[in-house]
Amino acid sequence: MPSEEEIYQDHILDHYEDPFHRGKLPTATHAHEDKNPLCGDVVRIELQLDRDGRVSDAYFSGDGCVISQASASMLLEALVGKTVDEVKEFSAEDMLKLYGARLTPNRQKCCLLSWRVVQQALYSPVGA
Amino acid sequence: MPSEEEIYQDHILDHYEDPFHRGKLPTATHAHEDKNPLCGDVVRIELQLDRDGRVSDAYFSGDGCVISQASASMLLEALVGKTVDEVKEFSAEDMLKLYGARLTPNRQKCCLLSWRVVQQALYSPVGA
Amino acid sequence: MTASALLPESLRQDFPILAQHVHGDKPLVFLDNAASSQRPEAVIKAMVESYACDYANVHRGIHVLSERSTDAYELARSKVRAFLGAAYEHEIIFTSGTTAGINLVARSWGDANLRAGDEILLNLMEHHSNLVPWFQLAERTGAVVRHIPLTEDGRLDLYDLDEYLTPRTRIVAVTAVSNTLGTINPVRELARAAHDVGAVVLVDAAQSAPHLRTDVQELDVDFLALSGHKMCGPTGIGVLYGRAELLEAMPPMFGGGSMINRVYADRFTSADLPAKFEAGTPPIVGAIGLGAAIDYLEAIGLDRIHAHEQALVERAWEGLSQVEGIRLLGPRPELRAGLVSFVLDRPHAHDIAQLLDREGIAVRAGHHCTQPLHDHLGITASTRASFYLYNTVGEVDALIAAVRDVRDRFKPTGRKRRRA
Amino acid sequence: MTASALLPESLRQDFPILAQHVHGDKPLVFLDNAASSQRPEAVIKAMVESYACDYANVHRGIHVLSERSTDAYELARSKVRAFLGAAYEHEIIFTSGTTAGINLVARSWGDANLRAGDEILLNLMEHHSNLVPWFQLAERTGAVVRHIPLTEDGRLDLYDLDEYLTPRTRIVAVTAVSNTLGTINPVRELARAAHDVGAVVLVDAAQSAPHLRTDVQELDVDFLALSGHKMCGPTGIGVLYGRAELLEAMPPMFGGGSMINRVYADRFTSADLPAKFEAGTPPIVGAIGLGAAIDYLEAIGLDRIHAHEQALVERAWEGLSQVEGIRLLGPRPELRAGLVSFVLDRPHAHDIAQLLDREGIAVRAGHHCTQPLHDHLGITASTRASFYLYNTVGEVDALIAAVRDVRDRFKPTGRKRRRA
Ligand SMILES: Cc1ncc(COP(=O)(O)O)c(C=O)c1O
Ligand SMILES: Cc1ncc(COP(=O)(O)O)c(C=O)c1O
Repeated sequence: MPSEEEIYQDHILDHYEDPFHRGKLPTATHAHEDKNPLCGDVVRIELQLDRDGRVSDAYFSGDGCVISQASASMLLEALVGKTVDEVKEFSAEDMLKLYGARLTPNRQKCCLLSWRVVQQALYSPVGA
Repeated sequence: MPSEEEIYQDHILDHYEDPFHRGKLPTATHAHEDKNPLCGDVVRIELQLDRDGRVSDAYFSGDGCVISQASASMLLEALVGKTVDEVKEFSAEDMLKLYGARLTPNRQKCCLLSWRVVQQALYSPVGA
Repeated sequence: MTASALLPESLRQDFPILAQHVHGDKPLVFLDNAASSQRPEAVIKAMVESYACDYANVHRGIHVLSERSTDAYELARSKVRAFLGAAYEHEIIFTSGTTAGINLVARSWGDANLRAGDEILLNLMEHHSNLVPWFQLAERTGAVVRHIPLTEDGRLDLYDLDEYLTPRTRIVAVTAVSNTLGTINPVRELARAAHDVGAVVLVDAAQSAPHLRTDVQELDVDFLALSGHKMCGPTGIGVLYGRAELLEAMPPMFGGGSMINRVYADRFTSADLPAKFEAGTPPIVGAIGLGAAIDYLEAIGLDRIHAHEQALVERAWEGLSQVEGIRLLGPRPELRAGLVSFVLDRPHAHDIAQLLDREGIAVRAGHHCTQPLHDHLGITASTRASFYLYNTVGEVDALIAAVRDVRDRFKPTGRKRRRA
Repeated sequence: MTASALLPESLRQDFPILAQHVHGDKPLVFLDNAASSQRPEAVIKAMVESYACDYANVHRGIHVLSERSTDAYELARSKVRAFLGAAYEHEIIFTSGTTAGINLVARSWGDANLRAGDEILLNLMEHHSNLVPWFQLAERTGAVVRHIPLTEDGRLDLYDLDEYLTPRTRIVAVTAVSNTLGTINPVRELARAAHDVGAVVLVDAAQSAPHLRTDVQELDVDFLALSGHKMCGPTGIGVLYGRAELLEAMPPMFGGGSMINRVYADRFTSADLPAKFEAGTPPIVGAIGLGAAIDYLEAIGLDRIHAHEQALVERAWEGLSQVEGIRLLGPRPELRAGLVSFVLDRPHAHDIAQLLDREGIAVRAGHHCTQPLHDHLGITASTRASFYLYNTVGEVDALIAAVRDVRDRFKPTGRKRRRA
């Protein structure tokens, strides 16, 4: 099986076992949680947006398959430091590319869960 | 095709073209009307029951296929003069035998329509 | 009749069932297509292959067979979308048939939107499946059923339409083609008028989708229901098309697997379209078979199918109208789809059907699930011959000859019953 | 495990789909039978023959094909009657599946009989199809949903049953076999208790009818619903059994062809059973296929099928319980039907299913349409292997080995993400 077909590639398993910013972000300004209704994967993402429109910090929590959890880790690692506009421009396709391994439509939903949650979180100020 | 298979036998067509007691019975004591819901065949039967429990006269009216109309004619011809108990004992099987020709279950319903109506009419006094 | 309008007889070979003889040596002449059509080998094969190679339950499985099955099921949905000219795949709901689709709208949209005094506009040529659900809705809500009148020759009489179609009208439910009269109704015109007063429009396409090109956007209708078994597809499958905004606003009807987002101990939230209206395991292989039927019909072309049937019905009309004692129902051939219903002064429709059957000719006799229309016409039953792409001129001629023979046989002859 | 309990492996040859390899050279090991089963050649053939030789619409036709089709459809009904031990054929309603059957009862019987404050008794192991329709009914009527509690090991806890089952209870809806836990529920005992307080009992037999002998009179239940696709039959067909007195008193649900006695311009009267609940063209060939599936299952014998699955599930339970980090759901093997669900501490159910799939092993991962049960168990998803008559000991062993391998692969190893 060629490496891009392998959805449990080493760097993915690395993110699964040693995730980027898994946890809570007490200083979050924006947050959103959603799930993949068919699978039950859940992801919550908390963002801290600073005054000049940048994602200055981000954490995720949740439960689910390797793909949904590793992809959340990868996504946050890639987004921290970016501007809100850059995050908005980050497309579903970009997310699948970032993940790297080729996924069937069913599993793409797992991979896009955290991406959907981030996009929604931008519009979900905490305490609003 | 053997004759018993022929549902349009001569004696049946005779009853269709020259029916026994087609019409109304102004002196009827009992009457009932029903139809074959799938086909739309309608038969109304009016009976005159006399004091000693005999069918002293009977007429039918209605609209429908050769089988339903000819069988009504045959049935009344056979029943006039019989006692109410004899009519009650006259079974669905007897009716099919009286008709003579072999019928598929679908067409048996047409043949049994007037028989059902007669059985019901015995319990349906006019003006009750 | 222009011979060039006819499809090649060779396509009969696609339909295994047509090759048989009945009652001994009579070649089967199948003219009962409005009740249900036959299906080509390609459709049967698509179903067999699904069951024999690629079957598992859809949607929720992470394994090869489930993925193949899900892909095939969703591909069928996309074929239906294209076939109907719908804008989105999630506007295509798989149902068990036309009847189920209309009932879904009457229950889900109807119960949510109708109040006492609102009006439902129908007409007397509708099939029971497009009448009874509305009567039930009227009973539940206190809404009122009204009818567009019919012309003498069995068309919708739209002359005084604004008497019937008013701001109180909430829905107009109409068949695109009458299954008894053959009338092709002016759906687009009616939809425009309905929308002008704020009513929604449901089209019963059971008799049109198999025979005429359908484009829901061009027709500008809100709901449209069809059955697979009348268009070369399997039994147990149908489609409800609904405009996305309407479907989105409607509550789900059946509860169960797939139609949910989240289920708690005593409540639930609904899934998005189309799953919201597809509770439980769907008719998976039925949908795949319907997809194959659509491929088959599209490869021939709906316009060519219509032209072929048009040629047959003209010939049938012409020939039958010369039979003594006959009454042909519905408008003249140019205004109708490929079926013709009639009554003889004698014998009754069932006798005609039975005698035709002996000649190998399958027609339907009865009220064809249009009792109110039969009442309106003052008859209890009629005989219907309905054509499809595989019927031939020879079959039409056989029908005409056989009907003439039946009438001859039942001509009054002065028979006398034997007196007892 | 007694080897004598096993069915011969040769019957796998009856199922064309099982002969294949997936992902290149992996023999297919199909353990997703609780979602949907596969079907033998005999069932596929019955459907093909119907479409290719004997098909027309049923009931209303006076011609050879319609008579053959009607006979075959009604013969299927009589096979179902015998299969379920029902008293009368008119107690057998063909539906599109279990979900449709339960919804029919909830709408027709439920709306007619429930009032605010009445109680519906459920439990948390039910499938969404036996929960959501009752939640919807409760919302429409103001009735209240209550739940029989579950024991630690996933059985109904009937100890304090009279706290839950009271004269306010109008219906008890229960699955005969849990599709997630495998639990076989004491339906007969529950039915007796329910009848004692005047409640009716609906049984969801989706997971029992394919695997265990069913006798509605012996169980003394009022309604029972099943799906053809889980018992070697086609998709799009199911059965609702209902006791005649109850069905007779219920109003029709779907309106349309067949279910009517007489239709007027604005009202109708209903047909007798079973037509009253079979509006529109039924899933004719689906019913015929289900009849063939019943013949197939009966020829083997439901008791032998159950014994076979019993042997497999014991072995699976035994083997899987030794995998590190596993949690098996539901009661011990003797109390369960032929399926086993589990969670590993890592990875997630979907990853397990995906990795098993690569070995050719088809299992299901997710909530199996039992979210409330998963909530109750404190998990979001599980992996389920479900057996049927064609599964073998070798397949069970392959499953156990593959699950062990997956767990090994995801054992924590101190991996580190590459830091940017
Ligand atoms: C216990 C149980 N009930 C109901 C259903 C629903 O059956 P269907 O999807 O065929 O309507 C299923 C199957 O998914 C089930 O396992
Ligand atoms: C015009 C029309 N509407 C609705 C139906 C009902 O279709 P089905 O029986 O497939 O639900 C039919 C066919 O019988 C029909 O001819």
